Amino acid sequence: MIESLLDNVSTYGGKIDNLFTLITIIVGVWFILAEAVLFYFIIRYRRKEGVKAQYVTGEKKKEHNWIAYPHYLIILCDIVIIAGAVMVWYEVKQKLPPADEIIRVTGRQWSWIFTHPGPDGVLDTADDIETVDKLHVKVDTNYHFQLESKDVIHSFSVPVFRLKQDAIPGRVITGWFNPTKTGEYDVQCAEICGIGHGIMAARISIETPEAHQAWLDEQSKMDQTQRMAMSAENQIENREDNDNG
Amino acid sequence: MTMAESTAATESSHEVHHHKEPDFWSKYVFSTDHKMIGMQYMFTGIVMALIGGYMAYVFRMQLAYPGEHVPGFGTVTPLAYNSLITNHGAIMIFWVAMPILIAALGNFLIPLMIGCDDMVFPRINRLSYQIFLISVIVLISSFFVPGGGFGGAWTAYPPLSAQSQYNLTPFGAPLWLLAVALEFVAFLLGGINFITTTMNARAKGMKMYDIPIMVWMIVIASLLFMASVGPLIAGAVMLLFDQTLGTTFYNPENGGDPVLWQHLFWFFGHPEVYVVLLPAMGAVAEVICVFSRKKLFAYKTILYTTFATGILSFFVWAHHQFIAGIDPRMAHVFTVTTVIISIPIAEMLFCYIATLFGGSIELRTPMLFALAFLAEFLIGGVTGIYLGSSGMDIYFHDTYFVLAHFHYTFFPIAIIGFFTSIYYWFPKMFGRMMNETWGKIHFWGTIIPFNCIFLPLFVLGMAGQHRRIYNFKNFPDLATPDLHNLRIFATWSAVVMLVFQIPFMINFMVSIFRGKKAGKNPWKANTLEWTAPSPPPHGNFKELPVVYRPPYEYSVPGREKDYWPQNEPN
Amino acid sequence: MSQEHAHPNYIKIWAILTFLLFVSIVGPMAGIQAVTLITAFGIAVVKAAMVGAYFMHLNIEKRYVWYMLFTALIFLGLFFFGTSPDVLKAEGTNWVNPSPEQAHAETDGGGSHH
Amino acid sequence: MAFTAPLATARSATDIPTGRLATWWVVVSEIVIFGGLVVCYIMFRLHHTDWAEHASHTSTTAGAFNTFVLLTSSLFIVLAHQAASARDLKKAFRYIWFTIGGGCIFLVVKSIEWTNEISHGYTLFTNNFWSFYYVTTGLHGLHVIAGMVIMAIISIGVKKGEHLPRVEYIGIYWHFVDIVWLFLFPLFYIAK
Repeated sequence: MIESLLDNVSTYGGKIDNLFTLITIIVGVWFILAEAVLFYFIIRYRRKEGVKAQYVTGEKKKEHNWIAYPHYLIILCDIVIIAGAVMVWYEVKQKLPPADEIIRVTGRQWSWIFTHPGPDGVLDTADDIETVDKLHVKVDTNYHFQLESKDVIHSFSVPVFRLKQDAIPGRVITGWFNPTKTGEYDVQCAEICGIGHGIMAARISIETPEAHQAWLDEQSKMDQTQRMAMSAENQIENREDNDNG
Repeated sequence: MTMAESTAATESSHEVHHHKEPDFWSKYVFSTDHKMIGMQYMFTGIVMALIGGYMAYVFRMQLAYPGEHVPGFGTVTPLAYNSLITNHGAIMIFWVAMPILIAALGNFLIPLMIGCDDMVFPRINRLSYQIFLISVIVLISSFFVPGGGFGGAWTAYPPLSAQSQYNLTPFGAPLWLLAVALEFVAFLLGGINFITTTMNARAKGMKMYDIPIMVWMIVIASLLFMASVGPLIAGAVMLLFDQTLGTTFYNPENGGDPVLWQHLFWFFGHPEVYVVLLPAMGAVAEVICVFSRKKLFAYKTILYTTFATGILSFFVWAHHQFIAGIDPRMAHVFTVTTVIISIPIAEMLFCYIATLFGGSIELRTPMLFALAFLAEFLIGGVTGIYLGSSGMDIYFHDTYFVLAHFHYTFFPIAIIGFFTSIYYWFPKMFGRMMNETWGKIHFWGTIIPFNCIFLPLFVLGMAGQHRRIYNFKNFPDLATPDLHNLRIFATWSAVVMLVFQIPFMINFMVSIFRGKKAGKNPWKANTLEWTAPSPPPHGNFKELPVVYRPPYEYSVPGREKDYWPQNEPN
Repeated sequence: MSQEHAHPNYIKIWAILTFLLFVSIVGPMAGIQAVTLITAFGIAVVKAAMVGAYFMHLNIEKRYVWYMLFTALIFLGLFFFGTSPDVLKAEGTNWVNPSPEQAHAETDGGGSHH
Repeated sequence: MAFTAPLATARSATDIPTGRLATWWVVVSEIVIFGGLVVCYIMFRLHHTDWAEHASHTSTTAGAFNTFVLLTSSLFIVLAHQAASARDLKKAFRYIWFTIGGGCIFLVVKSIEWTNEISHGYTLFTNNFWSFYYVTTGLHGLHVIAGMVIMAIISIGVKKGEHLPRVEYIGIYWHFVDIVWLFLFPLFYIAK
């Protein structure tokens, strides 16, 4: 259901969409049932001249069963929902598959800094590539990200991955994703972080291995200051485009 | 019950005191009469609701027409936008839902419903309102200080809320926090009064299960508030020190912990949802019994499920923090508790629906609002299941889905619950009836636009749109025309809904002076407040009532009348 | 309208409390951590219970007052157990929260811990 | 405007006088406030192992002396309650003022202690241990001051023989403040 509104491009996104469908079916049945009974009663038991209301206390066992049985069914449904939710959570947040590549995502007021490990594939070495508001990843690769914040709480949210994680200053939080489709999508900040919260928009570019390699080669030729200047320029251009559009 | 009997004996010989006509100040401003204090809370709450509604209008306009001039406000800057959404949230919860549902209804109804002449501590009651009024003044003044009002969301997560170099509101933030803290103190005082009054000052013969559900709900809500707010008061002191003096309780650079505040806040914040829900549920219970002429279905079950909900509400708070940096293992625990809370709440709603069975339903305005509460709150309830499920919350956290969900709970609670109570108790408050036709126009003019505002927002949330962003043009995936049309539709629905509050205001003001005289018991209800004159004089009852039966004995077989007031011996 | 009740010998209770205070000060001098914990916090609980029972008259007060107070403590315990996995700990599943001194020393302290 | 208490105040469906019942509820709400602060402190304390070193700079002697002072003042107020219920007004009045005296000694010792610590450079801002120390003991000190003020007001009524049950109510509050200190003492002074 969600996929009709927004693409899913991560390995676990489909599971979250399925969980959505599962919950929708379960609560939808209950919801329709409850509303139907409510409206049926309202229509059926409208006041009629000379008809007195019934005297039902609800304390007798037989009457009470009308409440008790649906309520046992709800417990059953709850167990199904909990099981589904816990399994998805465990996969997305708790059990990290081995990383093919580790990146660092740092939030600050009001932009995202993405640190790519560069050609050697290791963070905190001289060939790291730092970009602002633009994340480059390879398709079909297990990424671990280390999430940090320089000032206030931000939240790294990639809707197409169905992924979200707050960045807490002082903490390093690790998460993962594995993109399944190429393309360019939004990265949002999902936790209010001051007046610039609304412009803390970044893009994630999911590339084929070849395109990613080409980007890496191009970046390796430049030094860090050039790169930062480039990406900042792009950013300003993007914003201007948007403002005009 | 020896003590109760001895005081009852002195009461029967006691004349209800005759005061000489008090002057304006002591009658309206420094009154210790619970009814007047209730009115003060109610009118303050209504004024705050108008301010909150105005804020909603401004930021909805900004979202529909970003950057354009908003009539009646001007251009919305990001700073102003943040401040508007922050204060809209805080006002609607702390200065509208709390004062109207708990303080106004509690003050007005508790002594009347349990059959006594006032609260047990009238002067503490007055003090409670005065502190509340100061909190209102502090809050409003915080909009006009240099830097403007606080804009770090009503949850006020540090370090954003704690350090002015981040939030850019060096005066607005501490004033906002101070206002919230004062408001807590006011409601602690009021809550102690409600609880003690209900425990000790009930009419002779009123046993535990003879107390109307409305009173139970307010008392349980006050208990929840009292038990949950303590840590947050301590936490607010710490945050205030961080803001003003520069201590580092929440500053990670010096070993503080921002996550601590989130726990303190939500440990209070989640029970708070039930604090405001319960009085609304209570009012709805009273109304559906009266207008379907039915005994409340399974009174005791409703009471027990309320207690269960109240206790469970203390076990679920971290579902607000699933993705906020808490340990992933804790999410499992809180998912289980959160989903489990659906059981008592569903059971309670089933009991309400079952009450309608076999009734003789009359769709007067209060009944329409009460039924709308049930129908709409169900939507809020079922969408909560998505968000309580940790796996689903990864995607939905802080999106418009959350926003639509809690408006589907808070709107029925604070607005529909308020209208239910005001249309129902208006005759008791002012001695006159409200106009029925205008009431129905107001009803449909509120309910239909309400759904038109928030149903599209569910869709926007599912499309991944996040909250608290003042302009979606910076996000290419969200700036599509389809999504933007939904925003415009929601905005105009909000405007329509606000416009439809004008008939209510006129109806309300005109009815106070010109409405049809109501008499003691216009709805033919059982509870004790309807045995007092309308409006009740100082001291409430000519003769303090004695209670003989439970409150919902409607349509008892073998009786000619279809109601049986609690105070009639037979 | 205070109810009349027999008053215990308050001076005796005060003497016991003073003695317990003395023990709680002397306890830590042994220098054993377990003993310190018992003499400091164990005795604090005993003293609080004595003040509550005899001075606040909880021993002759209605039973549910005691439940009221105890419920408040249970909620605090609940808060502690819900919050301590995040605030008390320096690391957990997929996250670390190094103290500021450590943070400067090891900038690449991230990674998965499970 | 003369205030007459409503009849509601005199009712007692629970058999606990209304004033005392309300006092218990005040104590409940205070438990969660102080408890919240203390729970936060305990979590921080166990997280930051280096706080033990800071804790060693608090004066155990002063803390112990203050504990003794508060325990003794608790004794006085309960004796005042005993005297009041026997309608020995003079004695009750005297014991109330002994209690207030106890509060004064407590505050004097506390202020000497604070002065000493601040002059050694341990201020509110030194680190979070000291922030907690000043905020918690400061909040407790405010409760002591509030208790003293209320007691002074009550003592006037006691002299006239009015509102005698209030001696018991303020007593319950004062014992509560005492109990809070009984826990703050090991938390901030003994545990090192």
